[in-house]
Amino acid sequence: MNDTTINSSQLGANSLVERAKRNQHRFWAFSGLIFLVIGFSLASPNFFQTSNIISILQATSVNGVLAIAATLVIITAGIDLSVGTLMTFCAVVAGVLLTNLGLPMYIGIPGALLSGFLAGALSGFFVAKLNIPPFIATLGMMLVYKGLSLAICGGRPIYFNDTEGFVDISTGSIIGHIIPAFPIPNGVLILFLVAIFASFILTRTILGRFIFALGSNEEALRLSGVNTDRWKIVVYSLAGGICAIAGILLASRINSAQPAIGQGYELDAIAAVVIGGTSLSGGKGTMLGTIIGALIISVVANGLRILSVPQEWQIVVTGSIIILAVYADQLRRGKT
Amino acid sequence: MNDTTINSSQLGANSLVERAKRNQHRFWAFSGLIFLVIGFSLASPNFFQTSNIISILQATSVNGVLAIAATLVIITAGIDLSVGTLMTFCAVVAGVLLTNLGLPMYIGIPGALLSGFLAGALSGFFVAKLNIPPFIATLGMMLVYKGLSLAICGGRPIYFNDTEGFVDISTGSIIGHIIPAFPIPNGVLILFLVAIFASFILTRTILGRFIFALGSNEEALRLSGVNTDRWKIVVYSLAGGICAIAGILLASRINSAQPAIGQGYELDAIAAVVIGGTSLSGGKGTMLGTIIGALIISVVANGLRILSVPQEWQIVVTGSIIILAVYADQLRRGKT
Amino acid sequence: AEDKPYIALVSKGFQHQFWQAVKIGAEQAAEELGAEVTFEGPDGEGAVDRQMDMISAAIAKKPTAIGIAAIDSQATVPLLKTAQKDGIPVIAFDSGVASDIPLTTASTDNLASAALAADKLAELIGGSGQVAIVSFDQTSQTGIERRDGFVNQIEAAHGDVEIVAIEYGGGDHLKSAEITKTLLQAYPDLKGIFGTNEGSAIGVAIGKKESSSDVVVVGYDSGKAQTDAVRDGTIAGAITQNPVGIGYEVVKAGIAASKGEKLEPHIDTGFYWYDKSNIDDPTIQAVLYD
Amino acid sequence: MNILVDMSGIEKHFPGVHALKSVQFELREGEVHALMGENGAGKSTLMKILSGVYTRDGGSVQVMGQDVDFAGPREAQDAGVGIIHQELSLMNDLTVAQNIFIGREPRNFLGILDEVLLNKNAKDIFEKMNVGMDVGAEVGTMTIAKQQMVEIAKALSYNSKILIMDEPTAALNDTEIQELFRIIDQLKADGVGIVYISHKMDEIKQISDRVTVMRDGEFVGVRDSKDTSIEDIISMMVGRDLELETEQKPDTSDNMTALEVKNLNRGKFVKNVSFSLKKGEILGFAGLMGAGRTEVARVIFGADRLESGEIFIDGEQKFIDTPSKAVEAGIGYLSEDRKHFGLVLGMDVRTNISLASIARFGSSLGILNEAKISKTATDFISKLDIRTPSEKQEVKLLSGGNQQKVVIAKWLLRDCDILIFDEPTRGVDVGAKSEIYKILRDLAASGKAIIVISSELPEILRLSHRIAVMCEGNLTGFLPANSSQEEIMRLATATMQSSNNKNNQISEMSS
Ligand SMILES: Nc1ncnc2c1ncn2[C@@H]1O[C@H](COP(=O)(O)OP(=O)(O)OP(=O)(O)O)[C@@H](O)[C@H]1O
Ligand SMILES: Nc1ncnc2c1ncn2[C@@H]1O[C@H](COP(=O)(O)OP(=O)(O)OP(=O)(O)O)[C@@H](O)[C@H]1O
Ligand SMILES: [Mg+2]
Ligand SMILES: [Mg+2]
Repeated sequence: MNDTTINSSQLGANSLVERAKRNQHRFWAFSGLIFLVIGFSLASPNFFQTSNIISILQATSVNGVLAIAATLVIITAGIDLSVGTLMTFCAVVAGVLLTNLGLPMYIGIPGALLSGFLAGALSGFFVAKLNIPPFIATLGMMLVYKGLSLAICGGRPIYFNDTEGFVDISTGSIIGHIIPAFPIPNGVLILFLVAIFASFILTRTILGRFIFALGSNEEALRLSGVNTDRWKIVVYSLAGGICAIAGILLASRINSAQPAIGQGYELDAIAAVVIGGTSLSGGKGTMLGTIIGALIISVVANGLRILSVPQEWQIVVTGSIIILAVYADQLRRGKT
Repeated sequence: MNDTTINSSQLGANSLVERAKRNQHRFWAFSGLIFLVIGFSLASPNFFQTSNIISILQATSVNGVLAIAATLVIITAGIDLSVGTLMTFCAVVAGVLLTNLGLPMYIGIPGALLSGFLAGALSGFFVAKLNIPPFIATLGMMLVYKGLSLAICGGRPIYFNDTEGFVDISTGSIIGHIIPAFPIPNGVLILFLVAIFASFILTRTILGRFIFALGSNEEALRLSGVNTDRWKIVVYSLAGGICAIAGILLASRINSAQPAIGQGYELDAIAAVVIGGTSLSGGKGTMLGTIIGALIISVVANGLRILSVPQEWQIVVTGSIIILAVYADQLRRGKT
Repeated sequence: AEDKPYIALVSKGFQHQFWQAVKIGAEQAAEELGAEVTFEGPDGEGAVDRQMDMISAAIAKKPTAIGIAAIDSQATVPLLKTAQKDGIPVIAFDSGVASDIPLTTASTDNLASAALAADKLAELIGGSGQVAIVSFDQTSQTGIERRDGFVNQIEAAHGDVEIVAIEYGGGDHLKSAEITKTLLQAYPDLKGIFGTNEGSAIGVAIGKKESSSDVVVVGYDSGKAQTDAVRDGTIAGAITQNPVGIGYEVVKAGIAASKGEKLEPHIDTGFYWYDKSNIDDPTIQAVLYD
Repeated sequence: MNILVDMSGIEKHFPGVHALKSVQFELREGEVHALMGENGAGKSTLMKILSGVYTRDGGSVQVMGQDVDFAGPREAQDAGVGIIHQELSLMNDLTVAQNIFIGREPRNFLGILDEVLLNKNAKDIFEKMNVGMDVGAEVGTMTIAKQQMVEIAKALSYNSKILIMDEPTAALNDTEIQELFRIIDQLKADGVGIVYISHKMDEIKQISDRVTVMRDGEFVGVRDSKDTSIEDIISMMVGRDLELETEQKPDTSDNMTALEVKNLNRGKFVKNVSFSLKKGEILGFAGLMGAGRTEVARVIFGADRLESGEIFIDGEQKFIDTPSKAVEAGIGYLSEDRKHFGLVLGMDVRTNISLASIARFGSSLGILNEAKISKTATDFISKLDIRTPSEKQEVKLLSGGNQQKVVIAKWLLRDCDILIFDEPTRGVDVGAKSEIYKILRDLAASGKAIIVISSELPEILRLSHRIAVMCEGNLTGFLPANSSQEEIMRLATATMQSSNNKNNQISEMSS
């Protein structure tokens, strides 16, 4: 069995290389982030200061949570264009429950989360049962949630002035109570909790295993006797629930449900996902990567503003960074 | 060779059925359109009137041309999110050439078209040579063109008041000169000419053959000795050139290059493509379908307005129609 | 419904609260005058061609009169000619059209109102120091006029005040808040910020609060969040136009025009400065919306 | 005799794999040169270098006396080298004729495609091959066998002086194979040199003039076919002798019935199919390509929807419309296309093995016990002798035979009572094949009810306790284990006229 031994040692080496590469990927995205932070810090003394770092983190919170939702769907080789308007829709639902109906937070917030789950389940149903490509199903739902949000609100925002403590959900700081030097807002804390939760789901649970398998080879999974339709619906529901969390973070931060916001956020979220190394063709991805991707976007936006780069050039630079990040990733994987 | 003969007759039947199905598809999309037109005509006497029909056609012209560009790319299993902002960018280039530099139309218009080609070639280069997924490459370029347009214009529109005849490109009516009862604007005429041209490319030229082959099995095409990279760049360039046509149509219609327009148009264009039965997974598609898809979108928008449906519900209905159209398509193909 | 007069309004925007307030004013007038109104506007920034499609559809409905807030003052002129040919009176609102077709224009003087904001901000910061603008977009007529009105007035009348940054947040609260926080970071000596519409102003207020800064904020428009912020001092004061009044006047003018009545060429719907001290005055209360 | 190809000292590295180590290969004019070796030996890689798909890292290639260094497939084609790839590489949305002439379309003087001439040229090729084909049909709608014929026609259309065939018969039935061999003879007579890669030993003996054997990326030797026995070739390939064990087939007629299906119908490929399967029995399904065997299996497994019919498991009627229900009912199906339907190639061995039984490794909250998964996977790796460095290896890096064993492990772990193996040894080398046979026999001996679908008659005859034959969607009859190939072929080509006999045979068998 001479040949086998040789083969397997080769393969062993292979897999080590693979693993190194995989870690290297995160390492690279992370180095990119560090590089940007150092660059901006050198360019302006105003950049690397506790308050600004906290601002950057806070600016990441909503987009980061949306990107987490998008990551789950993208790993299944799907895509979710509705994350932005669904976020708004859930914020509006929270507004209706808390303000218009005057219900307490312990009903209003779970209610909003539930609406996110159900909305996600509907997209999942379209994708799994009606066989509608995710791009189309979620493009359609993006418009539906947008219209519904406007219709429910009658065009005006719903304010949360009557719900005590609502603004603290995102802007209060539990950490600041403990370590006053780092008044990291709860919104950021929630982002990291959601990321850890999603990462746990991805790597340690049956659902996570199936998310990767759906993205790698859905038919093989189905022929293994797994009810792929049902699991797909579960994934989209979970993503919907996470969008609802983003909706509550947003609403709490601006103390209102603004029906006009939301469209366009999906592109930022998807950009964060791909900068973080998750492939749009599915089967691969990490939450850590997505968080790094979201941070890169925020750091670039913040840094360029601090350097007073005109806004039109900020847009150009952001577009270029998206392309560059993915190109660097391709280079590393040796695909070019 | 008994079985072979039998099989091949089966296959013959099979392929006839296939062909019928393909035609049936267009037939269905077309009936959907007719159905909508009849419905709206019954619902409001103001709908089916020459002037309104012409408005609908004119409203289709820009989106229709963009959808044609998107169709070419989507059949190769790619996607182009930059069509909207590239259109604007080309309009701005036309503005710079014609108004700022005061060049004559026979230089300004080819110049704008050339800028579209080159910009498309750049996206094609990213996709083909740098192996960046089309979604990312064109998402990045979408932002780059947007930023550049704003930067070039300095934030203000460029007007074409000094270029005589520029507004006639889209709003004049050659047909109206011949048949005064049907003053169909030139923009609509150009849409149909572009569609016929693109359809010819798709069905009668080697480029068209390769477009379908790229979307069906790129690797097989490469193994057949075809330089797939080069042809991909050609496809994206052609799409870019067609976006430039859309840019000129738009600029001529509004007599100005408005740097802020563009983002969001890509979604309408892609929606037209998929409503028209082109699959996002590539390999299949027709220009006739795309034109019907674009008309459906315009008819729905116009019809709902004529019926004074509140705008938020218009958005909901449009979203639902996108999902429904694709679902109906799936049903027909027996995929559900 | 055939006999009821029908006024079709096509605005520049649709989702934002300012436009919704115009819509409310229009609906009030319609109710009082026994008319029907529809209200539409493109939801993307500067979507000139989309707005033209909306105007076409509005004309196809053969309304009694049509009200238009043109995104681009030139592009809509051919359509207005069609309306004129069909005998449909055209009323402009919010900003003018480069044509004599509109029988009247109901609008706020954006340049003058922004100049007032500049005076107030300069006064509030003691006549000298750095200030910044957070605007909603750089291409719309209103956006340009509010920015330029402010800038020109500062340059003309307040030599010691320096405008260090002009940023655009799309009127999105969150984006405007992020911009504000970054500005405060980049310019530690920043004394004042002008938020040029409702979303921008609220965003600036959020950014100020989150940065625990004491920068002076001057806003524009109203809405509950902004009036609250004025009350609690986060926003020192704001310019308000009278959007409800604009909507009301357009419908009223449209009906009057359809009856052949003569109209003034311009209906100035006015603007006001409000702050903590006068926010509860009846004149101010009448033009605030939430 | 002229030497067409002379490759020597060929080296090729892939990331982490030294795929070719100083390999030599020679092809003469008018010969069929078989290239043999186990899965992963490097055969396809060597031929991809010859045909310009890969560039070599070292060594020299001479084609017709000229040193060549092809930069792409096009240059190889121009130099007279054509190849039929192992993996079908066709464009499904294009027609047969469009596929054959892709990149070489006839055009008129304006550069516009001449579709009529294109179809005519394609038709000519199939006429020369003596194969009926609708050249205007979309390739994606055709059977794998037909698609393979298109690949062959495409390669022939280049009029290459050197033609490489990488497992051209893996999806062909006997008649089609004989037709291919006839074409090969014709090409030989025209002086074309043919490289022929196959895992089917009998074919090598039948058509090849010389055999080159490779093992583990190295050149082992070259022999004249007529002087070499199959056993010799095999031992060169695997580096040891393989004993062909014979086995006494048990009598299972008194066993309990595990599965019974009655009057299954779906489209034109499953027509009134009824049969029953006993515990401990291996029922072989024979038939020509496209006879509908896979369709029957998929319908029973719920992968495709049943139009009518009844399915009984252990005497109890079950309604199965999804694979998950089939698995719950105790049926496992190993697809003929393991790469697309059997495995998640990008995931590791342990995940693939646990995929059908994952619930067993999860807590009530769905949290996985990774240690248990790894342990179970390692157990199966040693039990089935799966050659992999660890249970964490990505499945796509394993050779075909070992991949097949991973699929088997997945279903063994699921512990289904009824297992349907569809082409279990397709593309699997001779060593792994006999190991898979042993696994199947052991499973039957442990009381599992097994269906084996195979297009290789020797395999059917060797494994089955009883043989069912299908033709055009009909089950045309059952045969005992000791039947001859001729008897099977008669039923496999039986047309509808013999449906009366069929009924008789069925009642005969079940009585
Ligand atoms: N593109 C590639 N990247 C990495 N490794 C590869 C690649 N192609 C082949 N290999 C590896 O090279 C070795 C030889 O593979 P090759 O396909 O030539 O084998 P083969 O003899 O044709 O086997 P089979 O009989 O299964 O077709 C294997 O270890 C395989 O995993
Ligand atoms: N999912 C499907 N959609 C359309 N046609 C199919 C599908 N599956 C199988 N077919 C067709 O059904 C026919 C019967 O094929 P099937 O695979 O059942 O035959 P088989 O006897 O198993 O032969 P093979 O050895 O090719 O698997 C073939 O013509 C095949 O192309
Ligand atoms: Mg091979
Ligand atoms: Mg089969």
